[in-house]
Amino acid sequence: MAELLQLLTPEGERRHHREYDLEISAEELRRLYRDMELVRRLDMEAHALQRQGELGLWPPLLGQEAAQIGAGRALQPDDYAFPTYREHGVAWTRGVDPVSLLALFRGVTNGGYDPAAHNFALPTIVIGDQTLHAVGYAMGMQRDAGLGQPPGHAVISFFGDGASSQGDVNEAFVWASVNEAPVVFFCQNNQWAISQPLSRQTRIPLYRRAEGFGFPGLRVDGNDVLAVLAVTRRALDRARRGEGPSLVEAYTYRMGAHTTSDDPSRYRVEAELEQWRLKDPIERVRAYLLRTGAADRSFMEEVAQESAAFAEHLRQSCRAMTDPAPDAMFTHVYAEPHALVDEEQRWWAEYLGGENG
Amino acid sequence: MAELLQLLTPEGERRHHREYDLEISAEELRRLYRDMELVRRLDMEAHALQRQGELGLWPPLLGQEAAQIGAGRALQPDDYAFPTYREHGVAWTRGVDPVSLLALFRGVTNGGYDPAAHNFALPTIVIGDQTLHAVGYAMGMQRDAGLGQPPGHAVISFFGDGASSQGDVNEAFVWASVNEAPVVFFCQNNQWAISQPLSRQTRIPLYRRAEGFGFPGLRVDGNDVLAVLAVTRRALDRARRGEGPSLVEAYTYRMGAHTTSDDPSRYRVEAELEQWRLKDPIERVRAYLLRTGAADRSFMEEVAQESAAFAEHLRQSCRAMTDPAPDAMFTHVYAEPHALVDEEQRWWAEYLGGENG
Amino acid sequence: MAESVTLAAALNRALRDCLADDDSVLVMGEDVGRLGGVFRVTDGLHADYGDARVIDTPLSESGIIGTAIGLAMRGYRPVCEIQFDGFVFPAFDQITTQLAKYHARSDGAIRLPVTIRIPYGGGIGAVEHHSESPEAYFAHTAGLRLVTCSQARDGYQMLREAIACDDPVIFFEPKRRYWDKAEIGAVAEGLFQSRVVRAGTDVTVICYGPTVRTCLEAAGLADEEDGISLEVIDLRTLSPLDLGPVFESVGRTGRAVVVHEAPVFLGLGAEIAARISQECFFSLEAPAIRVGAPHAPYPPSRLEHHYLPDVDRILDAVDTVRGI
Amino acid sequence: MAESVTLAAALNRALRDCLADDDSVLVMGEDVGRLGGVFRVTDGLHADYGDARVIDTPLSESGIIGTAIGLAMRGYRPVCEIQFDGFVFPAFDQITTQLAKYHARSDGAIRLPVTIRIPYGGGIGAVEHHSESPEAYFAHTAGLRLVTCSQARDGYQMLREAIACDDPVIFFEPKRRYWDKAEIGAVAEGLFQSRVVRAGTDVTVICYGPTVRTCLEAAGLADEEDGISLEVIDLRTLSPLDLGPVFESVGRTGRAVVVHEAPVFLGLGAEIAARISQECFFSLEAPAIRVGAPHAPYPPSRLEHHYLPDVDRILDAVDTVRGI
Ligand SMILES: Cc1ncc(C[n+]2csc(CCOP(=O)(O)OP(=O)(O)O)c2C)c(N)n1
Ligand SMILES: Cc1ncc(C[n+]2csc(CCOP(=O)(O)OP(=O)(O)O)c2C)c(N)n1
Ligand SMILES: [Mg+2]
Ligand SMILES: [Mg+2]
Repeated sequence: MAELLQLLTPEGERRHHREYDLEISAEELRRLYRDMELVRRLDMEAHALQRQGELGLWPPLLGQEAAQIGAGRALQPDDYAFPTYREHGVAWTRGVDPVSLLALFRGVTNGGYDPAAHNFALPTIVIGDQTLHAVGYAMGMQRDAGLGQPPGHAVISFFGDGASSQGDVNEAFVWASVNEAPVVFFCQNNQWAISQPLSRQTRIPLYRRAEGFGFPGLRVDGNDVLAVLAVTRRALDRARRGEGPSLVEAYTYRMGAHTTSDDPSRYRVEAELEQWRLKDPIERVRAYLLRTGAADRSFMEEVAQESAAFAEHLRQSCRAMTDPAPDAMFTHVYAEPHALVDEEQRWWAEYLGGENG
Repeated sequence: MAELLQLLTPEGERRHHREYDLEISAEELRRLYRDMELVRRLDMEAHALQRQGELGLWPPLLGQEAAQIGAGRALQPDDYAFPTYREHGVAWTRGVDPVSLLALFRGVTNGGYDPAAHNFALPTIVIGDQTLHAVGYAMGMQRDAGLGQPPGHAVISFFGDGASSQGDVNEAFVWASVNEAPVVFFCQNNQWAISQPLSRQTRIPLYRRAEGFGFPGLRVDGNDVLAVLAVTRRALDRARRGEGPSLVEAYTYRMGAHTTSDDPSRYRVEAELEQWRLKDPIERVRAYLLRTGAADRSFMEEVAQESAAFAEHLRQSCRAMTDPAPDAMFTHVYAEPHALVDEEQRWWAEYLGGENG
Repeated sequence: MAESVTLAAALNRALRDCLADDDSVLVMGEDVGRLGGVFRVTDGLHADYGDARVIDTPLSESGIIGTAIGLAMRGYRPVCEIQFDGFVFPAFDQITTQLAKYHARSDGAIRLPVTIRIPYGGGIGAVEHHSESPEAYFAHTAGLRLVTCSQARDGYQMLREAIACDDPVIFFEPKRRYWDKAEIGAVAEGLFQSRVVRAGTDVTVICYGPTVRTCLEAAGLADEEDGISLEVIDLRTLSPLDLGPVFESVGRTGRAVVVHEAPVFLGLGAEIAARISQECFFSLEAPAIRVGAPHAPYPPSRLEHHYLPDVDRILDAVDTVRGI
Repeated sequence: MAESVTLAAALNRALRDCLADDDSVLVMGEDVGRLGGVFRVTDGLHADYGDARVIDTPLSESGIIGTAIGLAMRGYRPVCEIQFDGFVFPAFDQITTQLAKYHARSDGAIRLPVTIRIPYGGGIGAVEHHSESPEAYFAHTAGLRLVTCSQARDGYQMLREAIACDDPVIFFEPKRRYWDKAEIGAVAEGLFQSRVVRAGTDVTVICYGPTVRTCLEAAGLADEEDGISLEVIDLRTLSPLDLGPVFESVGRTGRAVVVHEAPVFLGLGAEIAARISQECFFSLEAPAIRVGAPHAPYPPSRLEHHYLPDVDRILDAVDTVRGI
């Protein structure tokens, strides 16, 4: 297997890397720990709410907390991120209200928040499509700064190992490369695309795909939040300086089912999970914090309490959500008035009025 | 620029290459010369016929004779080739009647020959689509032989430098790689996609695209018929042995307009052509044949006469072509009876009958 | 040998029998192997037929159809699964410009017996892109055949016929009916033809796929509650359409309601209504009415019951054509 | 300042004026730069506005629309050129699942003012895939607006309005009319509305884009030769349709013929005929008839004159609705 860039071992020991080292304060470390704890809690609660019938579906991020928090915390406010449907952790770092993610998977909205308010696009369900949006957005940043100038900001596009087989993702690589667009392609290789193992999508490590398109690719331990943070920061800086795109492959594992509708027992073995449990992204940070004294038990306690309160808040907010009015399906089909939609909207209103009355 | 594999210099001197050398008889050499002369003549005549209004359009192959004849002659009868719209030279090597190519560009058919009779698919105009057909066909060969067995035959898929940006072409790379399909991707990099220079499609040499997908890629002097023949043979053999796909980038130049509707003077300079004229694919073979005595002037004379007769035949056959009956637009929409098509066909027949009568 | 099974099981049986009867048949798609497909329609096929016949593909729909075309050129009969209706669009180019046209392009020399299975329609509380009804896009495309079943009995027979057909066939599976049970086994007559599934005298209700059951429920209610007799026709074939029975029926009833989940604007109902007004001009008592989705994207699932045609909207339309 | 120019020149002028008036407008596509597009509609724009505003793209249609979406999210107004009608399909997924739906998905937060220019239709003796009329696919897709012009005067104004529109607009350009001349400059009233282009009393002929001229020729002939008075309506907007003038006209004539190049089966004519039979039920003397292409792929160019609606087939349909 290709060399895995790592700054924090599963045992919580700090590793150093000449090229990619990271200066990080105790406070920052605690923050990363808290982020990961809370998004894992969000994931657990959402999962439970789905089981209770409060959500229609939930795609768990369990196991991918370090990849998402590391990447998300590498972003600056003016950068822009394009997620798939699993980036709950990144959404958290962008200040998106977790309740709006529940709203989407509850089926009360297909979006749930204003992307412009968070520089965070809406979840994209059609595999790969968002990578081209990301490149276009980055081309816009280039034009804002003036072609040839350092754009100063960067875009990050998330996608999965399975998505690497989609034409659009590879077209995004072409466009980013020839335009030297300020974009970081962040692939969470969680080893599975529903039931398809990585071997169905590629014969060589995914980070090497970038070579064929003329920009750098790098594989990082996706369960090591420090390594992910360091590598993604570097890639974003490079983009901001106008040096073009790069690909980061965060090597991780989907610990849960693909979604709450999936049954992984049909296609993968428990043993594989056992191995990966030993590489848990949060445990290693906890161990490191305690050993180095960057945090003590009381801090862990605080976070645990915050997490419990957070969970309660999520449950209540989710249950409190009301269904949208039927009208909602018409209101935003077009930005400007539209004869047919208006006509149909009137008909529906009358019809429902008649029914209910 | 990347090292260019060459076995015959523009001056007609033989180069040797440890890995890719070629044993070739005088007779084979003369045949390659004749092939190139005749397809160039075909191209000239088709071009003239278009100017005379006999054809609606013609995409010239001028300058790409070596790439196409070298690749085409590397094929065995049971191999299968998938062309674009410019592979007149390859069609020639597959025994396709050149008149049927004229028929297509005259507008009397959208096909013109039976692919199965030549193991040569129909020209594909939608850029890139044929590369996936090629991989599927190769997957069929694998199944015929039994998975894991050497397929024994191979597929070659032609495409252009511009096509390398299409999603389908990159998906074809993914599928070929993960299936170890017996397919050779043969890219004629003629430097242009209509008015777009190579730099619009990639920042690095195209042959390197293959690395990113996990199979070998190689750049060869596309104006050197011997090098193209040697390299393509090797790639095909590899595929036949079950060792998987490879990419051959034939580095050449589109000496003519994109098609007879195009005006290259709007986007490229004469100087570029001048350079490439010195690298003419046929001249170097002529020089080599004469210097080594593998052929004499009388042979060249014969070919010239054959070429003149061939041209006359093309002109006559083209002018003699009659338009298809209106009925033709209905006959092959479906393989099995179809109520709507039958109904419309009857209506048209009656209507035209009424009109003409 | 009649036996009651779910639609999903019936389709699984059809695939299994086709794999057994014809070595050239292949099953391919995302997660169709070990997982057995997200709806389990290909359950167990990989275990019995292996990688050569049951192909788990890369995540690329254009690749699925593009390679299926190549496999068909080599003599195979690929049965492709598109995981959900909303994910067929990356393959749209291969389907419309290649699969649909290659036979005509080759003047009949090349046949492409490719079957594309698409679970379609809404009503399962899914997230975006999992409840689409894209049939009209393909019906407008010459060179393709479109069929859809409404229950297990037809499902088994029609899928077998689709796979046996030498033309490309898109086989639309009403996903919210996958778990409905019906008897299969007896050869259903008149496949690839529309069929009167409930005889009636007052109004002709034309439907297909997932809405057939809804229309039958409406017919039952109309009969019980108001003594109105609806004739319900299950189209089954969407391209070409088999409108003979429809014209015959409307000739008697003089009133027609066309029902589908897809948006009304340029949905199949447009073609059907246009043909009815043409063929039944003098027997029509009222213009044919279309019941379907509005010109809006599929809404979040909590709203889908408003978006989808239900018994009430169908009966409302029945009242309208009856001039009430 | 009225002045007679070709449609191609009028569109070029519209693009140029939009680039000048609004810095957020971008022109992008294959060969739109130095070459000026294969039809020269973007001629000279790159010379004046450079790489930042006029973008020669890689050969990838999905990439063109996908990046245009991203550029629009960043505040730009991309005007994308798809080189020929037959090459829009690789972009079908981005258009139908992203461009059309993003505004609704974001509950109105995100607007995507993307214009997609597509030269469409046949009659130029081209090879396969260069003569398609794919408008019905997009008309059935909620979230998109479709317009098409029939001559230079509308072309200039409508393209400017399309680019100014905050919704995604597909702008269909009748390529065989690119060289027709008309006066531009005067602001054409009632854009994005259908318009009666020739008043008449006997039969209403509904058309758009390339067939408008054909229908006007037919109307001239019908008048001269048989004294039949055809009212010709240029739809101009295909989604939404503006059928008010059509209903008004058919209310008077009682007879309607719908003409387009696309196949009749589920073509726009289906929706129009269905709506006419619904709205004009009691004034119709005969069912509306559709004149278009058969359910067959676009034929080799030597046959296209049989495939395309011409004056004779239009007049034949006129006879039919007149009961002759
Ligand atoms: C175009 C498309 N095809 C199929 C699907 C169904 N689908 C949803 S997720 C998924 C697997 C994605 O795998 P990967 O890209 O590795 O992301 P992950 O789910 O592992 O995070 C598939 C096939 C889809 N959403 N879009
Ligand atoms: C999908 C698609 N988009 C656009 C076109 C129009 N077009 C025809 S040839 C061509 C350029 C192709 O360039 P390249 O792949 O390098 O092949 P070459 O013509 O140089 O042989 C383009 C853009 C097309 N045929 N198909
Ligand atoms: Mg994955
Ligand atoms: Mg080229």
